[in-house]
Amino acid sequence: MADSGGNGTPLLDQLESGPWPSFVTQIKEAAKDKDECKDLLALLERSYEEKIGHWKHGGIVGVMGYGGGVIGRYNDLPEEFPNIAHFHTLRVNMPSAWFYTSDALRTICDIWERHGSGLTNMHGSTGDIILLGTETDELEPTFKELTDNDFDLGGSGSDMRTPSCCVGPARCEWACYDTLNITNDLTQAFQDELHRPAFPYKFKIKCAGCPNDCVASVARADMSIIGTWRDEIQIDQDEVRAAGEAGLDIQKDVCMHCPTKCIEWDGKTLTIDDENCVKCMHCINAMPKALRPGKDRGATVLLGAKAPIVEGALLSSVLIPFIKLEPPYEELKDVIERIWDFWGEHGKNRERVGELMQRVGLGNFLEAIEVEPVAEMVAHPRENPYVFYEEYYEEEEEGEETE
Amino acid sequence: MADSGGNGTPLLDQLESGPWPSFVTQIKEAAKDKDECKDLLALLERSYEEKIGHWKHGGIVGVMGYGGGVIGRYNDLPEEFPNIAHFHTLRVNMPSAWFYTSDALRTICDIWERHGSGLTNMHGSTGDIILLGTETDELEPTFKELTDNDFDLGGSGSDMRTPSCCVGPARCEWACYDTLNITNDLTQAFQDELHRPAFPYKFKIKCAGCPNDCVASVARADMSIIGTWRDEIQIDQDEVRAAGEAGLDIQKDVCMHCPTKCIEWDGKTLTIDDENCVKCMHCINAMPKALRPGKDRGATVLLGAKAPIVEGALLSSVLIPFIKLEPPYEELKDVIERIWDFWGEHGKNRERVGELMQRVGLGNFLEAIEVEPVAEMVAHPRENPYVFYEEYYEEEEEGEETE
Amino acid sequence: MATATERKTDIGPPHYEKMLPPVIKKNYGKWKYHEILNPGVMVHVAESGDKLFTVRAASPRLLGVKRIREFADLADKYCGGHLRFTSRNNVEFLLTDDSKIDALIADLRALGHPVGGIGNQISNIVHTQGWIHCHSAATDASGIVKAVMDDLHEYFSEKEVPGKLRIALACCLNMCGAVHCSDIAILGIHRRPPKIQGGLNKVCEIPNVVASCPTAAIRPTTVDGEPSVEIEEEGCMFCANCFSVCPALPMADPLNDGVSIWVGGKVSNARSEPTFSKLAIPYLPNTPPRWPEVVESVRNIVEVWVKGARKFERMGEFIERIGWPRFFKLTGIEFAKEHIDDFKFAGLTYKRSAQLRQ
Amino acid sequence: MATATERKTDIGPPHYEKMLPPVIKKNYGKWKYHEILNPGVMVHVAESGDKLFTVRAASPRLLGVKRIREFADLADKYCGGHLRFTSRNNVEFLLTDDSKIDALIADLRALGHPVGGIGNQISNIVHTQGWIHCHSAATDASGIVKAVMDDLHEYFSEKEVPGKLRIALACCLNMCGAVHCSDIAILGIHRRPPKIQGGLNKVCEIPNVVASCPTAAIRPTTVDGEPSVEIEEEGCMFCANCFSVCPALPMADPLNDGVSIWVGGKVSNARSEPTFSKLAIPYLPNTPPRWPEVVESVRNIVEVWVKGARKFERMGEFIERIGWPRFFKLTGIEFAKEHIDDFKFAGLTYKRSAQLRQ
Ligand code: SRM
Ligand code: SRM
Ligand code: SRM
Ligand code: SRM
Ligand code: SF4
Ligand code: SF4
Ligand code: SF4
Ligand code: SF4
Ligand code: SF4
Ligand code: SF4
Ligand code: SF4
Ligand code: SF4
Repeated sequence: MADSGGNGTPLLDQLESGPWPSFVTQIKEAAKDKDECKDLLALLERSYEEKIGHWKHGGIVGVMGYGGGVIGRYNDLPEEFPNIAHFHTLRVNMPSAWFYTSDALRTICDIWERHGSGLTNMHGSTGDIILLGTETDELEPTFKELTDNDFDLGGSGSDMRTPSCCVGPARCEWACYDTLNITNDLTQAFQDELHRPAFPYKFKIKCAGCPNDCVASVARADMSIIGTWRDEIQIDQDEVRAAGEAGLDIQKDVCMHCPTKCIEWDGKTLTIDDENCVKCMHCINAMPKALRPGKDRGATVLLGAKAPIVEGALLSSVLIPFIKLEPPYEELKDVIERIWDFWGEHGKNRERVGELMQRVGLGNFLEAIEVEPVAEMVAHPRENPYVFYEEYYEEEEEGEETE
Repeated sequence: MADSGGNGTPLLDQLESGPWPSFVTQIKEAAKDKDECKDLLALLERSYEEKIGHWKHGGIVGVMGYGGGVIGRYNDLPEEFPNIAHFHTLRVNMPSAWFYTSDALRTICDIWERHGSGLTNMHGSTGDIILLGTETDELEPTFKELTDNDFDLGGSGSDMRTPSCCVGPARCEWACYDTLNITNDLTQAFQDELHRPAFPYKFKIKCAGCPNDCVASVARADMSIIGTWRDEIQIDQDEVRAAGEAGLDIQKDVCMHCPTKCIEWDGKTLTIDDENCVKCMHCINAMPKALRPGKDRGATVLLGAKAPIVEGALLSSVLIPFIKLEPPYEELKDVIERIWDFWGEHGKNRERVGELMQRVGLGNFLEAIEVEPVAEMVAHPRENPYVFYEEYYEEEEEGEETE
Repeated sequence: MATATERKTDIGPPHYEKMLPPVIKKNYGKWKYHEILNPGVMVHVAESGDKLFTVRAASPRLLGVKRIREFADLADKYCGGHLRFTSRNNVEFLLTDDSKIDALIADLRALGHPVGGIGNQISNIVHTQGWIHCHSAATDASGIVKAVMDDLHEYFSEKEVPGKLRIALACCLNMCGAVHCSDIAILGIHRRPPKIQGGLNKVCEIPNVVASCPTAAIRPTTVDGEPSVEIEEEGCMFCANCFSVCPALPMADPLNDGVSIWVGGKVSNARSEPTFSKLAIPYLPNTPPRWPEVVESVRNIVEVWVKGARKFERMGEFIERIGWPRFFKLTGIEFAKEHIDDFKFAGLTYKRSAQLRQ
Repeated sequence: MATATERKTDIGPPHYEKMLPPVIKKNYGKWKYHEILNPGVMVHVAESGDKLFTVRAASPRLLGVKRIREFADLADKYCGGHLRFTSRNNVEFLLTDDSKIDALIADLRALGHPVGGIGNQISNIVHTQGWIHCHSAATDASGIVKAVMDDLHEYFSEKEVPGKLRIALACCLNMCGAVHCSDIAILGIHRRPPKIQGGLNKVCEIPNVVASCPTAAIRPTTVDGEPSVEIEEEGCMFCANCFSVCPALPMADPLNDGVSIWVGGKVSNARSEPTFSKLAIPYLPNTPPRWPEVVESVRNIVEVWVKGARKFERMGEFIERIGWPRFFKLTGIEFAKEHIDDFKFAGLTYKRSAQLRQ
């Protein structure tokens, strides 16, 4: 097929065929009128030949007054690939839940065509619009045009990262709180923390409207906000029977999968022991027309997820079992700030909040951020007898406690 | 009530009333003609008054040529309690599964009446007959009479501890191997390891005839040998129905409790998917007349249990998923000796085998004792990406592996 | 009695076969099934059709020769001179003639030994030495066991409970009672850091003492000229390992020693896998001779389980089903900082999901 | 386009309400239920009775402005100018008129974007930068994703599978793709210790470098007069943390870099709690452009699951039910030393019970 990259790219060419949309085709398309994309294509072909990457550690580059939002990148063969000698990416904060008007998208395209490679990631793993590759001199102009058009940069480095959320109430019947609104609200409330790295390390917030966790918050966010409810699951018995008649094996495919076996089907009626329901969503997922979450809705707030580097991966753990989430979210914001204060003071460099919690001990951490310990925070109480009892009696003043 | 202790023991006296048999009554009885028991009673009363024990660290005492079997003990008020100034215990190796003839018991009693307090524990937690309290001078004479009468001492200190087992084939229909025979065989085979501490720390062996583990081996033995089978559970369908008619709710009380849900009851026939049966014993326990373990019986060998001091408690973990156990148990003895060799060479002082396994890594441990790794040894494969890949290619000799 | 003269060693224990009754020798490994006939009484039926009746009696474990001889006499009278002890320190009489069972039980009762503890009943408490013989004890063993079993005896000799319930006691963190896997565990604890004795360096190797502390709370120092150690008290979690290696660091302290209560452990593989006990009550005072607070707490936990558990459900299985928050609610025990693990693997005990009973 | 003059900062993202189609504004938070109509097509019905049709199309995530504009045109043509992207980087078109769905799908196909991935179908692969933009990559991201999805596309746009199956790829252990909780994870790995560059001390702080190694495999030393570091190779587990803090310790190595395959992770709370992925295949070579070994291995695992899993059962739930030994048997993957955890919490992954399928 045509080699629109300018250099021969026999290896990459093989990735243009096949049913799945090809990133190579995208780069080649862009390479038609962008020299940096020609070079990118050629450099990538080189990596495919040599089985090794050709990018170096990024230096500190960015826009005036911001510490984050740009990832500096330089290749290690600048003579051969001068047009991508520097090839920095901008992280542009996406609108909540990645909704766009066609005009908004075109605006981004126009700006990026003028100032950069014209290549993007829609979207990055954290959720940002990734504008993939430009020169240092173009950063400020790009930023100006973005802000002039209502867009701003997202996070990078040791700051609050761009919060993200699931589609939630915009399109999902299971949303237990307004994920889009809180995401936008927190992002706006913490602009300074987002743009000017001042934390020991990164801090991510992800908002899922229900326990299905469609933004993988429990695995990827330092603070995971997961919608839930505390009253009875709403049941439409007729629709349950309909689901059964439609071929769903309610006993096998629903009841047997219930983690606490608190749901029973006698062939006619579905009964749920809501007291033992752990709001896992399965029965609702299996019968969307018949079952709905309860009406007393809110969220569980969990803390501390991260990738493995370097002490091992963590999932978030329960901090607030249930909280009502209504604007302006003061209660939650207060907790967040108390966490940041303690972390800022006691966190080591490159120590995530989840690691700090474990290092100082959840009990001490809770004391520091003024949250009462409750049994919901643990899978089970301690198994080892090594309790740091904090007080003991002295002979002299029998009965009195001392530190 | 009468104070047969010689000293006033108002506190202990309160422990003579009530339906449960009283240890105080036992001591008082002995105190009638043993001064050391009078003193013991008085010292214990003192502890009850003061809420503190009065025993000191034990020194090294024992019988000639043995390093274990005796626990030295001295009280901290020798002037006041001269008759128990030293009050050592002997650990006498019990017969397998704690079976006795009345004569054997009387023999022990006669010996101990002559040479010690006349007080015992039937039995100690490891399984020994505990002869509770005598003087240093009496150790050797006691030992002589014991051996003259077919008894010998058990373990203490950093040696193999007295192996113990469940009642097994002697009285239990579920025994999957001969627990009494192997326990006696190993005890006899390793007399030197039992009597002369030469290990980094203690090593305990416990043999349970089936997964019910009636000697708590998985929690208390460095080597836990637990009977199991690998063919089909034997089912007597008539007896199953009978059990149902007798009032057992087979669906609820049996099937729903099955850990892998591999057992089904349709009201007439019980079917077991033996491939997914994990031999937990529950269904058999619930219907002893209807179900029996399979016929192809052997044991699972697990390694490493211990109490928490000081790195945390451990349960034993699978070393050999299935092994046939027939005298002379050569295969098992070889494994045990390979373990002891590696432990003896690489174990730190006071490091149990279970701790060593973790410190060097189960994979390396297996290599050292020449056992192939199998998936049965883990609950699940690793979750972290930190693999110590042991070989890599060098540019020069592409294709060749190097250490 | 034999009277050999030369010194015998390493002969090992007497062979078990010498101890087995004829009915067992005959049917060894050929038992077919068993049935529980009455509290503390069961029969094992062999493939041959032979029957072996077992009568299980309570024992304080600490027995004087007089009582043991009385047991031997009963064995002669009813069992052809055969008996055994169990892994929980009860005594079992083995009969072939069931007509003698009632008389045996009567004699045992007369001696003060209730019969029971078989099947779904609460059996004897595995326990340890305590103040009777150990230097390491933070509480007594036999006294608490006596008090608790006096209170629970009906569950041993009369009432049925949902499933097996194993209680164990250890008088210090060494856990000789292996309480770490019990339905209910009673554990003696210290709560005051070791008191450093003068002249420590005469009795102990200071480097060993320093090394013995898992939390590195012990540092070398000099006290009026003498080399000694100092202890950072906040760093002490009272494991007593330093005391184990150095007598000059006593931890026993009448004002602060006591017991903690643990629940939900098991060792059998039945239904759920073996698991450790978890902390229920961080501290109860030492109140000899009858430790009323401990007795009361254990009964409370037992009754919550008896009331709520499904058939065959062990304590831990019951709690797993209803959830820990509910267990604390039902027992009225307050969840506190002490319950939250802060040892090596602490993070793995945090609740890392949104699966909550709201 | 606006043309403000003064420099704006900290304005944050555009408000989402500006981006929502009227039907969503009207029924915001008032959706009643949804139904899956066809592969990649679902309808959400509001309490008002209004219907919102979603058509989900595959995306390579790396998009040029031309293609994005083409999407915008389609949005204008079919959706009143509205669309969105998903958390797995697919693009979703939002219609109120279902008669337009087929035409839209046809246009998307023409553009090369298959429609599917809703419900129990295999959706897009979350992935990362790889050789396209990151200095840390041990493999490429986009290339493997393209090759794997070319092979699995039928599961995206046609066939149903038992439940959700999430595949993710990360090109190094930093795991930007958050592969640590995926049904199937493809992870770029190094297998050769860092090669120490001359003049390291000019570029990096030696103490920081030494401190960066979690296994303490890096020690300071001097190489011909110059301060540098040495690495105890047996101690290296290739985390690349040293490289993150010091460019003079490159780890990328054509001969030894490759990928490992992980299975059984999930993040939803449905049925089972969220859990990490576990190691399935320790190493596969880097074989651009189409990584046939990786494609083949992923398909094999997918097919074992498709064949054996019950309805709604995720990969990890399926494996839990049949047991890990059986998973290795069915996939033909050999269990080896590498599978056994030897990191911090290793001991907790050992099988500590006798509950085994024999
Ligand atoms: C662009 C992006 C991957 C992508 O292609 O989508 C990305 C790219 C990088 N990540 Fe990431 N991470 C990206 C999302 C993530 C995620 C997923 C998420 O945020 O949901 C994770 C796992 C979750 C977490 O935060 O733990 C993630 C965990 C890391 C880590 C490990 C952090 C840790 O504590 O374990 C590093 C290493 C570091 O911080 O030094 C890292 C570092 C990096 C760096 C900056 C490389 C470096 O060491 O400097 C990468 C820059 C690549 C480049 O040149 O463009 N990236 N990174 C994602 C951000 C785009 C966006 O803003 O939307
Ligand atoms: C007598 C006995 C308790 C009883 O009343 O039954 C006992 C008594 C002592 N044990 Fe034990 N252990 C006894 C069974 C156990 C068990 C249970 C078992 O063996 O099934 C355990 C838990 C399982 C295990 O081995 O981990 C046990 C775990 C310990 C430990 C902790 C070991 C560890 O690695 O965690 C120590 C501390 C030590 O070894 O220094 C210990 C130390 C001791 C010492 C020697 C005290 C000491 O630190 O020197 C005690 C002597 C008390 C005395 O003066 O008589 N004892 N010890 C048991 C032995 C009797 C017998 O031989 O039958
Ligand atoms: C006599 C003894 C073995 C011995 O060599 O001494 C024994 C004997 C029997 N056990 Fe056991 N077990 C004995 C200690 C144990 C232990 C160990 C312990 O308690 O420290 C366990 C593990 C406990 C745990 O999991 O924490 C134990 C867990 C079982 C189980 C599993 C119960 C469960 O549901 O988890 C069964 C099955 C059953 O009861 O249906 C069982 C069943 C039996 C049967 C029915 C087996 C049989 O067919 O003969 C035996 C008599 C019934 C009964 O309930 O006691 N045996 N059994 C032990 C009596 C101790 C006592 O005096 O009470
Ligand atoms: C559009 C999206 C949210 C968004 O804001 O972008 C979304 C949308 C929906 N998800 Fe999701 N999920 C989305 C990512 C996720 C993720 C996150 C991820 O994959 O990284 C998860 C967690 C995956 C995991 O556990 O590893 C996720 C776990 C679920 C589940 C639970 C599935 C399970 O059995 O574990 C459901 C329930 C169901 O499918 O029955 C679900 C159900 C749904 C429903 C049916 C909710 C509704 O009523 O609208 C939505 C459309 C059906 C479908 O199958 O996609 N959604 N969903 C995401 C689409 C990604 C994609 O392009 O494929
Ligand atoms: S997380 Fe829940 S509310 Fe959000 S999109 Fe998924 S299913 Fe809907
Ligand atoms: S939501 Fe989950 S836990 Fe609750 S009833 Fe349904 S399946 Fe059971
Ligand atoms: S462990 Fe098994 S074989 Fe041994 S006594 Fe208990 S039930 Fe019987
Ligand atoms: S032994 Fe256990 S696992 Fe096997 S069928 Fe019976 S209950 Fe199920
Ligand atoms: S538990 Fe502690 S105090 Fe009790 S016997 Fe064992 S070592 Fe001694
Ligand atoms: S008791 Fe344990 S923690 Fe406290 S000082 Fe001694 S060794 Fe350290
Ligand atoms: S996973 Fe590693 S290589 Fe890939 S983008 Fe993230 S940091 Fe870079
Ligand atoms: S890669 Fe990791 S383990 Fe290896 S030397 Fe570098 S920091 Fe240490």
